Order: sequence, then C-alpha cells, then structure tokens
Amino acid sequence: MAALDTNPPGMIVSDEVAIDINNMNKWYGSFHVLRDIDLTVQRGERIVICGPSGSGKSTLIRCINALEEHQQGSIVVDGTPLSSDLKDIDKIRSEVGMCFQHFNLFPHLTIMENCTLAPIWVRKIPKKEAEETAMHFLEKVKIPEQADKYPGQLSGGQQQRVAIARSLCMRPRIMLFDEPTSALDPEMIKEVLDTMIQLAEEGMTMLCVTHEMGFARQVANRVIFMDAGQIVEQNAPEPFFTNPQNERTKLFLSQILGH
Amino acid sequence: MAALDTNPPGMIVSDEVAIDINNMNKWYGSFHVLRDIDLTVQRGERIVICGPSGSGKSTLIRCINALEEHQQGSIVVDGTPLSSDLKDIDKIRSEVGMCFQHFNLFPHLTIMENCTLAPIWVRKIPKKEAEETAMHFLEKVKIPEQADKYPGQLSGGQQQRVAIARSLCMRPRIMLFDEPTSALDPEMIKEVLDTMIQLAEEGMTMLCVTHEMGFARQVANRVIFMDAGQIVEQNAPEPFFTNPQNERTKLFLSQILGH
Amino acid sequence: ATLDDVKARGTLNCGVTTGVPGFAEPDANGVWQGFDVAVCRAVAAAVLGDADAVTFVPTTGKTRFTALASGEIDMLARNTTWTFSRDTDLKFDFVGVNYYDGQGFMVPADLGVSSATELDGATVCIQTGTTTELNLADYFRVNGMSYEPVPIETGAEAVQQYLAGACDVYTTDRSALAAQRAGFENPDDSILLPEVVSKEPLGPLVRHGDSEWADIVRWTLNALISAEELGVTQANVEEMGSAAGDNPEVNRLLGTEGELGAMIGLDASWAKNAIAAVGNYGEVFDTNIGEGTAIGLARGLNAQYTDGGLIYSPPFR
Amino acid sequence: MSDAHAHSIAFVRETELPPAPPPTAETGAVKWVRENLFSSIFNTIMTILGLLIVLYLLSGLIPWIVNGTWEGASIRDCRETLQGSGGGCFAVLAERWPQLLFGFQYPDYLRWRPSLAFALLFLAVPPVLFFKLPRWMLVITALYPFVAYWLIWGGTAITPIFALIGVIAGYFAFTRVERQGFVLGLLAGVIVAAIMWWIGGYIAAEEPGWLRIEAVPSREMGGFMLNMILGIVCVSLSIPIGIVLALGRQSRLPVVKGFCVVFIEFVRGVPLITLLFVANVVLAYFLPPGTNFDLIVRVIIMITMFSSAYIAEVIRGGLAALPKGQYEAGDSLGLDYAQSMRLIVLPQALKISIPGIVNVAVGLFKDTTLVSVISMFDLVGMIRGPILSSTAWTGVYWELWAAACVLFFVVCYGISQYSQWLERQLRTDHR
Amino acid sequence: MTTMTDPPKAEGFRIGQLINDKRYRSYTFQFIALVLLILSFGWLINNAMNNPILQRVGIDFGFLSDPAGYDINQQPIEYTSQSSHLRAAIIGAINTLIVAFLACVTATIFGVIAGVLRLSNNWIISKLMAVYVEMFRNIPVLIWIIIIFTVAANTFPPIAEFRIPRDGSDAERGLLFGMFAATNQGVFIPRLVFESAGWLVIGTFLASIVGVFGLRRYARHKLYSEGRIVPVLWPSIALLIVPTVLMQLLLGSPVGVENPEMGRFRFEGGFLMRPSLIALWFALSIYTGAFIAENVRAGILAVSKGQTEAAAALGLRPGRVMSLVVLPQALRVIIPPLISQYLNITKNTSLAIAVGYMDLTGTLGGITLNQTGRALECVLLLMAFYLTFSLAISAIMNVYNNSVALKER
Ligand SMILES: Nc1ncnc2c1ncn2[C@@H]1O[C@H](COP(=O)(O)OP(=O)(O)OP(=O)(O)O)[C@@H](O)[C@H]1O
Ligand SMILES: Nc1ncnc2c1ncn2[C@@H]1O[C@H](COP(=O)(O)OP(=O)(O)OP(=O)(O)O)[C@@H](O)[C@H]1O
Ligand SMILES: [Mg+2]
Ligand SMILES: [Mg+2]
Repeated sequence: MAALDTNPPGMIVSDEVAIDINNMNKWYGSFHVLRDIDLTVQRGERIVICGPSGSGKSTLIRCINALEEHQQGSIVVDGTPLSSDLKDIDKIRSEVGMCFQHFNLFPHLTIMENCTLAPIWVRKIPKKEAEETAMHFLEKVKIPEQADKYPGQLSGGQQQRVAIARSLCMRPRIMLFDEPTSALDPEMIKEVLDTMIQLAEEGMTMLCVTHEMGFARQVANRVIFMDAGQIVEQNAPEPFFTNPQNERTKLFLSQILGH
Repeated sequence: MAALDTNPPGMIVSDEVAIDINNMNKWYGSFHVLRDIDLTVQRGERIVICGPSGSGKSTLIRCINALEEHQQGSIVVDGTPLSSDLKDIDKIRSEVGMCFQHFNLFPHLTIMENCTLAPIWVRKIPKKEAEETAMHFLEKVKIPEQADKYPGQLSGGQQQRVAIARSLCMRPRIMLFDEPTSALDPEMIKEVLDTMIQLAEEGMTMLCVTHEMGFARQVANRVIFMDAGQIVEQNAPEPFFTNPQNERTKLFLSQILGH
Repeated sequence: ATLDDVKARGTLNCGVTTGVPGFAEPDANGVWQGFDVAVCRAVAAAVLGDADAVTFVPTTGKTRFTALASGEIDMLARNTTWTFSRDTDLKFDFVGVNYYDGQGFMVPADLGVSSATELDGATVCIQTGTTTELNLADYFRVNGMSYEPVPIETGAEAVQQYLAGACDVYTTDRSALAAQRAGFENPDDSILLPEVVSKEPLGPLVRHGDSEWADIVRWTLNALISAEELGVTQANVEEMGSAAGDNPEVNRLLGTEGELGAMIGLDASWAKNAIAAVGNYGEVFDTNIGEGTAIGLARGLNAQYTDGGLIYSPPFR
Repeated sequence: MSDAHAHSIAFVRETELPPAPPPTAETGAVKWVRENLFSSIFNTIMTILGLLIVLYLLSGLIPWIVNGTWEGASIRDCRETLQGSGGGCFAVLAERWPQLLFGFQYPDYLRWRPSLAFALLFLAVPPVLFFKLPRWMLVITALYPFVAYWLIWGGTAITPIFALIGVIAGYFAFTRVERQGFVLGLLAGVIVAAIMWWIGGYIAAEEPGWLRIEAVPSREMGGFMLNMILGIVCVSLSIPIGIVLALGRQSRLPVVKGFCVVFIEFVRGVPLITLLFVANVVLAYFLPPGTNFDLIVRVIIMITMFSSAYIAEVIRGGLAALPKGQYEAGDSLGLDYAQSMRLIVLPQALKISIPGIVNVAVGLFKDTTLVSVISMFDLVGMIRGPILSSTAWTGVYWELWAAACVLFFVVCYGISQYSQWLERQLRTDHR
Repeated sequence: MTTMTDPPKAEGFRIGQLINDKRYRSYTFQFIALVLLILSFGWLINNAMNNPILQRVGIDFGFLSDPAGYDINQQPIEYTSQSSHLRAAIIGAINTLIVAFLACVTATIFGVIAGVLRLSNNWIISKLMAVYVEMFRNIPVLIWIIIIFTVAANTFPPIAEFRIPRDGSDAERGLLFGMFAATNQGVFIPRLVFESAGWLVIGTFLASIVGVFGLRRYARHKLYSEGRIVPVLWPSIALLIVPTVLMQLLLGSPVGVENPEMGRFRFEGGFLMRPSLIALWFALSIYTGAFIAENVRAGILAVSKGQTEAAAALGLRPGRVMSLVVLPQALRVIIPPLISQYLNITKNTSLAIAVGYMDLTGTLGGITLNQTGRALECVLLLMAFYLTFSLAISAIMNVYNNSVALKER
C-alpha cells in the first residue's frame, strides 16, 4: 500500500505492517460486539476511530492490547500473533502503549515512580536510567517540574499528559488512545491534544478513539467509523468529513459536528 | 465616589450608599488575604470583580455577607455596620442575597421548598404567601414548571437559576454572585447570564465575581481587578478592558482574553 | 427501715441464685422452688401474710453483695457462706444457718481415686465467685499438691465439662455435688470423695445496720427450726395455732400466748403464717432436697441437735 | 472486501453483518462449569476441596435434623426415642420454646401481648426504613412505642396515653414557639410535656384501674424478647443522644466539644461488659440513696450510652460528608444554627448515616447477649441458666445453641441485607 | 476612593451581648454547659459520698496488696495463691494481651484468605466464603465462644484415652510424633527449654530475620541499579533455617525441646493450650475474620479496574500488578478498619469470662471482685486498662493514617 496522498506534511508512513487484524470476532456472552473486523495498520500510520457509544471502539482497541480476548480471527501486532501464550502477550504489551479515558495513574506513586515502575520491573532497566528516560518524556509533555508530586495533586490535563509519558517510557512502537480527552475540561483538552500532535509528528504509529474532529483532520491518515461492532466506513479525513458515503456515518457526523 | 458616567443605558444608579467598606483587612491565620480594602457601592450599582485565582475575590464577597469575619476596618451594609452582634448579622443577611459557584441547593428539598424555606423560617411569612412569591421568581428565571422536582433532577444551568430565585425570594436589596457560571457547561452559561442581566436591568445592586467579560461589558458599571488581596485597579468596563493601566491587570487580561 | 419498705411495697425482694437444683430453681412454669426459696417465702408469709408476695431476684456470685448492699434486695437467701470478712468488712449480717455444708470433691469412679490426697496433678473444675476457690487453693497448698484449676461460671457448665472429661475432679459444696450427681445419666459412675475441706455454713443475710429487720429474718428461720423440734407441721399448724395448747413454747411461737409478734413489729400469727406457708424446717428439707427427692441428701449435720445434728434454735421466750 | 481496502483506504460497508451466535465452546453450562469451576489446576483443586467441605458438613447436619425427635419431656425420653441414631433432641425446643422467647417469668397466659407488640413492629418500622412509603405511615411509627409499652408492661392505659399526650402537646408547644427561637421552643415543649406527664402521673395514681391490663414488672422480661427490647429501646434512645454528641463534637465551643470527645472516646475505649458491670455493681452508688432502678433500666442506661457513642461517630461521618456549601447556603439565607441544623444539615446527614446506624444497631443487638453475664435471662442467659441446669435437659446443647443461632441469624441477616440494599439505593438516588 | 473614616468605636458592654454577640455568646453557652456539667457530676459524686455503703466501706485500693488466695491456671509470670491481687491482675492483663495478640494474627489470616477467596471466580469457593462471612457476622460472638468451648470439650478425645491404665498396659492413644496431643483438657505441645548457650541460637535466629530483610533490600537495590531480579523466596527460607540449625548443632543442642509426658492424670511438662484459650482464640479469630474479610474485599474492590488494566497494559505480570499496584492501594483502605477490628478483638476478649479464661476480666473483674467485694475499685481499674490500651492503639492508627493519606490537591 502506498503512502497516502492526503498525508499531513512531515509525517511518514512506511510499508511495514504494524497491526494486522483479520476477520476478528468477539462476543460478550452471547452479545456479538465485534463483527468481522479487518484492519491493517502500517507503521507510522495514525488512525482515528469514531462512532456512536457502544459501537465497540474501546473493545477493538483493548483487543489489540490483549486486555480483552477475541474469540475468532487473528490479530498480529508487529509480527507477533496474539494467542493465549503469555510470552506473546508480554511481548505485544511491551510494544504497545495505551492511554485511557480516566488516565489510571497510580495514585500511591509519584509521577516519577509512575513513569519508572514498568521500565524497572518489566524492562529491567536500572533505576537511574529509567529516571532519566522518564525525565526526558516528562519534559516532552512539558511537566518535568511535577515529577515528585502525586497524581492527585495535578490537574486532569496534566494527569493525562503524565499518562502519555508513562506509556512512552516503555518505548512502545504503537500507541493506543481510548478517548484521551473526554474526561477533561475544555481548557485542558488543548494541552493534551498538543502533546498527541507532537507525538504524531514524530512518526509514532497511533490508534486513537476520539471525537475531536479538529485533531482527526490535523493528524490522521485515516478515519474509521464504527457502528454496531462493524467497520462501516473508512477514509482519509478530508473526504470522510466532507463527503461521507454511508447513511449512518452521515447521521453521526451531522450530530457531532452540529453540536 | 460619584456615579460613573459610563452607565449602560436603562440602568439607574442612585446616590444612596448600599455597601461601604473601609480600610478592611482580613487574615487567615497569619496569611493576609485582604489588605486595606476600600470600596463604596451605590444603590443600583453593578460591580464585577475579577482577578487571578487566590487573589481574595471570594473572601471579599463572603465578608460582606458575614460568612467570614474580617479583623480590621468596617463594613457597612445598607446603613447597618457589620459587627459581631448577631442581630446586625441577621439584618444584613436578610438584605443581601448570595449565589455560589456550586449553587448549594438543598438536595433533600424540592425546588419550591428550597425557595420557601428561608422566607418561612427567617422572614416568618405564611407558607401560602411564600409559595406565591417563590412561583413569581421561578417564573422570572423561567423554570416555574420545575417547582416540584428535586435539585438533582435539574441541569446545572437550571440549578443555578433556582439558586438565584431562592435568593430573590428573600427580597434582598443587594445580590452577591461568586463565579455563578464557572461550574457550568458552556451551553448553560448563557441562560444564567441572561437571568443575571435581566436582574441588572431591573436595578438590583449587584456584586459579581466572574470572568465572563462579555457580561461585564454589558452590565457592569464598574470592574474591579484584585490581586494578592488588594484592589489593584478599578474602572468602567470599556476603559478597563481596552486600556488597563496596571501591569498585572494587563497580564491578566491578556491571559483570559487570549484563552 | 426495711420492714416499712417491704410493707409499703407489698412484696419482699429476695435474692436467690440463678439456679441450683433443690436450692433455688425456677420450674417449668417459671415458679421458683427450693430450699433457699422456702426461706424467702417464709419471711414473706411472716411479714406480709402472703408466701407468694416475693419477688425473686436471681444473682450471681459477683452481683449478690452489691444487690443487697444497694437495697435492690431486702435479703439474700443464696447458699452464701458465713465468713468473718463478709460479716464484718462487707458489712452484712448473717442471721443464722439454714444448711451446714462443706466443700467436697466428685470424681469419676474409674479414675481410681479414693481420697482427695491422691489428686496431685489433677484437673479440677471449680465454680468461680465462691469461697470454694480459696478453700481449694488452701487445701492443695497445705497438702503440697499441685493442680490445674478450670474456673467455670455456672454449675450447669461445670457439670457439662466434668461429664465430658474436660476435668477430672469437680469441687463445690457437697450438697450441690449430690444434687447434680442425682441428675446424671449414670449417677453411679461418679463418686464423692470422703474429704470435706471446709466448713460452709450457709445462711440468709441482710444489710448491716437494720437490726429490726435482721431480727425478723433470724427469728423466722428459727421459727421453722423450732417448729420441727416442737412437732408443729404444715398440716397441724392451723389446728395448733387456733387455740392455746398445753406446750407454752408452742403457744408463744404460734402467737396464742404472749406478745412475741408485737416485739418484732409483726402480727401475732407471723410464725404460724410462715410455717403454714412452707412447713417446718424438716418439711422444707424433705420436700426440696431430702432423701425422697431426686437430690437425695441425708440430714447429716443438718439434723436437729436432738438427733445429733447442728440445727438448733434459741428458745422462743 | 479485505482485498479492497488493503490497497485503497476508502471503504464503505454496503451490507449489514447480522449478529452471529458465539462459537459453541463459548456458551452453555459446559462453559460456565469450565470457567467457574475448572479454569485452572489450582481452581480445580479448590473446587474439589470446597465440595468435600460441603459434603462433610451436610453429612453431619442432615441426619441430625432428619432423624431428630420433637417429642419427649426430658433428655432421657430423647435418648430412648433416638436409640443412638445421631438425630437431634429437638424436644427441648418444643418444650422450652416459650421460655426461649419470653423468659421463664413472663406469665404464659399473657404471652400474646408481647407477640402482638412484635407483630406490630412490622407495621411501625417500615415507614422509617423505606423512604418510598407514604409519609402518613410515620404516624404509626410514632404511636408504636406507647402501644408496645402498654402491651408488654401492661398496667393502666393512662400512663402511655398521657405520655403520648405529653409528647404531642410538647411538640405543638415547640412548633408554636420555635419561630421565636429554637431554645425557647425546646424549653416550652419540655415544660408543656412535663406538665402533661405530671397530670398523667397524678391521674394514673388516682385511677389505677382505668383500662387496666395486667401489669408485668420489668424483671420478668426474658428470653429473646429481652434481646429485642434492649436492642430496639437502646438504639431508638441512642439516636437522638448520638446526634447531640455528634453535633457537640463538631462544635467550636471547646467545653462542649471537649466533653463530647471525652465521652465518646471513653465509651468506645472500654468493652461493653465493663459498662454492664457498672450498671450491675457500681451505678447504684451514684444514684440518690433509695432510688431503686430495676436492673433492666440500669442496663438500658448503660447500653444506650454505649451505642450513642458509636452512633455519634457514624453521624459525625455523615456530617463530614456534607459539602460545606450547604452550611454556607443556610447561613447566607439567614437561618440560625438550630434552623440550619434541623432543616438542612441533619436531614441530609442522617440519610447518609442510615446504613452506618443500621450496622451499629445490628452489632448492638448481638451485644445484648452480654447481659447474660450479669445474671439477666436473655436468650443466652435462659439457655446457660435455667434450661441447661434443669435436671430434665442437662446435656442438650447443640439443639439449643442452634436455635439461638437461627433466631439471631434471621434477624441480623435481615437487617444487614436491608442496610446493603439501602446503600445501593442511596448510591443511585439522585435526590 | 472614599475618604478614610475611623472604624466604629467599640461601644460599652451590654448584657444583651451575652446572647446576641458572637464574641460573648460562645462564652455564655460554654459557661452554661460547664455549670450544667459540674452540677451533674457534683450530683453524682454527692450521691456517692452520701451513699451509706460507700461511706462505710470507703474507696480503698489497699486490697490490691493482700494475698489473692486463688490459683490461676495460665501463668505467664510466676504466681501462687499467696501472691497479691495486684499480681493476679497483672497476670490477667498479660493473658488478655496474649489472647488478643493471637486472635489478631489468626483473624487477619482468616480474613485475608476469606476476603480474597470471596472474590475468586470459582463459584463454589466464593459462595462458601460468603456463607462463612454471613454466618459469623450475624450471630453474636458470645454464642460462638460458648459453642466452640462446648465443641472443644466434646469432640477432642478425652484425656482418659491417653492415660496409662493402672494395670500398666499401653494407653489407647499416644502422642502424635511423640510431641503433640489434642485432648479435651487442652492441646499439649512441646516447649522450648534453653540452656545458657541457648541465647546464642536465639540470637542467630533473630540475626537471620534481620538478614532476610537485608536480602530483600539488596534484591531491590540490584533491581534498581542493574535491572537484575534476585530471587528472594528460597534464599530467605534457607537463611531463616540454615544458620540457626548450624548454630544449634555446633553448640551441642543448647535449645532443647521438652515433650509433654503422661503423668498420673494428665501430661506433665511441655506447654498446654487450655480449652478456654483455644475457644476464645478461635472464636474471636473466626468471628472477627468474617468482618476483616469484608474489609479486605472492600479494599480490593476499591482499587478500580482501571488500575489493574493500566498496569497490565504496561506489561506487568498479574503477580506484580497485585504486589506493586493493587495491594499498596488496597492496604490504605483496609488498614484503618483492620485496626479498629483489632480494637474490637481486644475489647471482646473480656468475654473470656464466659469460658473461664483468666484474663483481666476474669481475675480483677471476676474473682478478685467477688472475693473482696471491692466492686467500684475493680471496675475502675478494669476500665482504665482497656481505655489506655485502646487510646494507645488509636493514637498509633492516627499517625499511620496521616502518613499514608493519598496526596490531594
Ligand atoms: N465486560 C463487558 N461485558 C459485557 N458487555 C460489555 C462489556 N464491555 C462492553 N460491553 C458492551 O459492548 C459494547 C461495546 O462496548 P465499547 O465499550 O467497546 O463501546 P464504545 O464504542 O467504546 O462506547 P463508548 O463511546 O461509550 O466508550 C457495548 O454495548 C457494551 O455494553
Ligand atoms: N478557610 C481558609 N483558610 C485559610 N486560607 C484560606 C481559606 N480560604 C481561602 N484561603 C486562602 O485565601 C486566599 C484567597 O482565597 P479566595 O477563595 O478568596 O480566592 P479567589 O480569588 O476567590 O480565588 P478563585 O478564583 O480560585 O476562587 C487563597 O490563597 C486561599 O488559599
Ligand atoms: Mg469506549
Ligand atoms: Mg473564589
């Protein structure tokens, strides 16, 4: 697959496949939440997923990270197929970083400890080095001075930026975001989006569930619209927003853009 | 101080003094929150107070209502000096209504009960009469149909309007507002501001802590800027916004208007 | 004064145990029965003319003295040993002895012990809150023996432990031992050892300082004892008391002669009422704990002095 | 379609995929058993262990219950009937059941009265516990104590009627005067109520026969009834005291606050049993010579003290959970302390505290068994005292203790389920 | 700005201000409260002083130095029936602390196991635990104590079966491993006896414990500095056992074991855990365990699912997620109620009186009170002991709570 012509400038999409999802199905009990998902993500691609509530966006993203098990089809992340083998799961998780809607920082650890915990215990990096890396990423998200505070002492926007830094400390090759800004006050959304844009500009492969259309326009290579567990439409942002094809996409876009 | 010549049309400022604050100082422990405050408010005047967080705006407003005690200087409200005499405090509180950032409606009482509680118990007005008054003011804030609901069943904007109605039911001559819109979603801000504008047009004396500059421009006779417990600058809205004098005011205005 | 209080109240508040078979125990209908209970009833009959005008207040070893001292009860008829310190330091008045007891030991027959001196090293169940604990400690110390005390709160639980074999020896007053053994499934599997390690004169007591009231209780008890000696019984008391007979002491006792009742502030028929209500001492003994009952105690020391026992009433004169 | 989008990203779904049933291994009882019982080796071992425990317990219990006998007048009869079949001797329950419930002294022909009183409890309590019931039903609750008192203790109806009249009159006086000030109102209420009580006492003394049912003195209460009486009376009394203590502990007045803190911490620091000892052996010293409270009254005083300290702590939690804005809103409307407490703070704080109070109540109810240690014949006291020591039944423990367990379990489990329901209710309740 | 005016001068004091002025009002109220308080205390004390019995007997703690006269079975310190009442009380207090300590330890173990298992996805196990918790929480502890005491007396084999029959033949039952015997008179276990060199062995053992902590620190240090994970579990166990055993062998077994041996009536020597101790200990731990289980469950549930997921998403293994993320957070929720459960245990040990365990309530509040009749003094001392203990624990708890409180804005 060729690089897209709609690439925002300065962002590179390579030919390597980062994530390959094939015919994936998932049920919760007898409820069919993901139906025949097919999705290939190239390294360096930035994908925005949107869709109405309950359409399975979070579930899809969490399947990639093995936080949920899928029951049919295959998911291959960075060449490693996702099986129930713990080693594979470990490998994939150390390749893939994830940010949640509610940040999920560890409230009993300082920002610095939050950022170094996984590198020390999973990657077995000496503490010193881990702290240097952490500082580097904290600087990147522009809050190095908060390193010794506790999450409870930070604002929501700051917390989400710490969460991003924490994921980055594991030096993932792919980042997943699940509505990273929807729990934030409007003033804080911008600071988080800025951080994400910066990340995108550096070429990180990103899958992002979000309804921030400005962000999608600015950084995404592709926007995916999901409904009722299916991928209903996907396209480059410009055509997607200006000229949606599917009825449901149109309806959805009219709602969120009008509002 | 004379009435300002920049009165918005249709609003009357009389010569009577509503609030007279003289050389007032307040400490929290050893922290000097209010320093030498001098402020005279004429009957019918509408004053907006702004300033950075922690500058003592809330504290000033709460002193006027005797929610906080001041330690030096005098506050005279409607001719009654604020002393530690409970009778004076009662008198002042029944003259002065107050609206809080978080509405502080009583969640266990219906809207109607919220509005009639104080008139019945403090003003000793018969219940019937109190309910009529309450209905009158609920109509004024445009939610008479919600009278029998509980606060938890109303949106934030509706709750704030109920809070205003509740204060008005005590037929206060002065209204204090402490950031009445800052806990509200953007769509709701307008409905509350509209109510306040209407109140202003009817000639209510108002002191309002807010950062809604549009509102300040539209209704205020005077804007006061506070920083570090002091009144740093005050002026009519137009000159205040277009041509601030003090450095700190300039900095502050650049922040909030830019953002 | 206590007498006036009791009369005004119309009932006598009498402290008893929470349950020792034969001595004080509510029956299946909740009516208190027993040897100690009879003393309460006799006093009530003497003072109020009604043997049922008694409120029984169950007390434990811990609460009995405070109950009496605080005036919650007017008298305590609860197998309480008359000791020096209780009489003096705790400020009570013992008015007499209604049962001469002594602490004994019960062991299973198959333990192979025939004397308390062979008990070195045994496990002993004791009911706490009584003088038995002190006697036991003294007895073993004096004899240079060791033992493992197992203190138990109620008699019923002590028996339960003893029967389960959780202790080898159960010690308490011999009367209680006999009473409880009588209730065993196999009474013959247990034996009472011959040693009596203490004197346990049990009797009713009242508060110090109200001598009039003490006199009433004392002489009611004595009236029961004298009645037995003089041959007055529940059956014949009505008849003997209806008119003066030829024995002047009987006449004085039953109020047909002299002013004894008035001397202690009661009716002339006080003693007659008491005897009519519960019978004389011998009858009380026989109906509650005597050999004819399940408890099956012999009179022993508690026979009249005329029969070689210690039961002796001063003369009614 | 996967082909299509692999090379050009634009993709539009034309056909709806219908939901499919999950693969068979993912449904049904098999899956449930596999996931819930045998998901791993460790889990399998646990399952087998658990089953063994259940089997062991049942193998002991079932024969005991099934083979048990309910007839006989003494343990000897039981032994004969059972012939060592391992069954229980439930005859003791059949014979002593009324005693377990009412103690051995409550006249048997009057037992219908407390039974009725407790039946009425099911009418009186729900209006307090379930907010959704109509408010007028609270009248039943308010009347209940007087009716129950009359039924259980008996005597002339004048006493409870005038007590009730006193309370009502006091309440009216209070509401009349309250606008003048809370303290004045309280004073007026208390004075009017006291006057009514005094008149009532006078009339009751003059007319002891009016509407009289047979009186039963307190010391004749016993059995499970005593546990219930102590539990209900002490909890009801301790709630108002607890509120006062909690408010006192929040007070800014050092003397008041100090007293409340010392009281609460003292009571919470000592075991209930020592307080019962106080009731039993010490309290008499501190009352005027000649006053002669029943033991039950003294015990009620001490248990009430005890539970009010715990309830005060629960209510303090409720007060603390209330946003400060509520107090300030009350102040700014011009309500005084008593008004804002009564109208705004307490109604909300108490509602938050109800689950906690219910928990204290359950604990307290269980603790009423401790009175058996000071020679009162509650359920446990009945079993340990008269029943086990009676010659007919020495040696039957299991049946009696099982009955006690069942009685307590039913009541306590019921209440604690209620409090959990309530907690869920309050969590979702928007009001 | 307005012209400066002087603040209004304070007027003279008026009586009305006592009620109407905020400044004086609080003094007025406090004064009234104080007067009421003094009056009511005065009334109580006056009653006591005028009480005829108290007047006669007086308040006098002198009885504490009189010989107690009774024997106590469980004597952690030297005691004979000739020792003083005070010494008996001290023994009682120590016994209280012994059973409270034991019960706290086992209740915690029961509680943690039940709490964790109740969250297990094994249906049978979680239901069993629910039954356990509800059973024990909803039935009074006094009943449990008595039931377990009865069970102990009736289900353990009678000691008679261990006795050597008088004809000299073998007993029906022997000691388990020659060391243990569970009988209905209690459980007999071996006792350690020390020769003088025994302290060296004990010292070695204590040093090993210190060593284990050292090892853990070292392992952590290694991980932080070199990113190497040093195994801890097996080395710790080895460290605990090996040096002590070596020392014991080297010094020629200075720490001996005294096994119980059958005497005329029961085992002599060794250490006896009496049925009263067992019943109280077990009943308190299993009863309180049910409450602790609920606290543990609530604590674990209080850590949101997001925390586990976030940790998993970072690649942490489930065991590490538990130890690094969930437990540290859950403990903050669990520990404060846990401590108050410990306080409850301590207070509930006073129920020892129901099974004749000689704790403080059994000695001072039981036999001493009975024998001397000094009710007021005994009850006062009893309360003072429990109060001091509770207050000390709550003080420690407050310090702990403050130190672990999550930092908020
Ligand atoms: N653990 C679960 N068990 C059963 N059903 C679940 C579970 N988690 C999610 N679901 C259901 O699966 C569907 C998809 O959920 P998902 O969270 O993926 O939606 P979403 O698109 O992320 O919605 P939102 O925008 O609200 O986050 C929903 O209908 C939801 O109710
Ligand atoms: N009860 C209090 N005790 C001690 N300090 C306080 C108290 N309340 C407020 N302060 C301090 O007083 C200062 C002024 O507080 P105030 O709430 O008046 O500020 P503000 O101007 O209203 O700020 P904001 O815009 O954030 O509401 C702040 O520094 C605050 O930390
Ligand atoms: Mg989602
Ligand atoms: Mg403010």
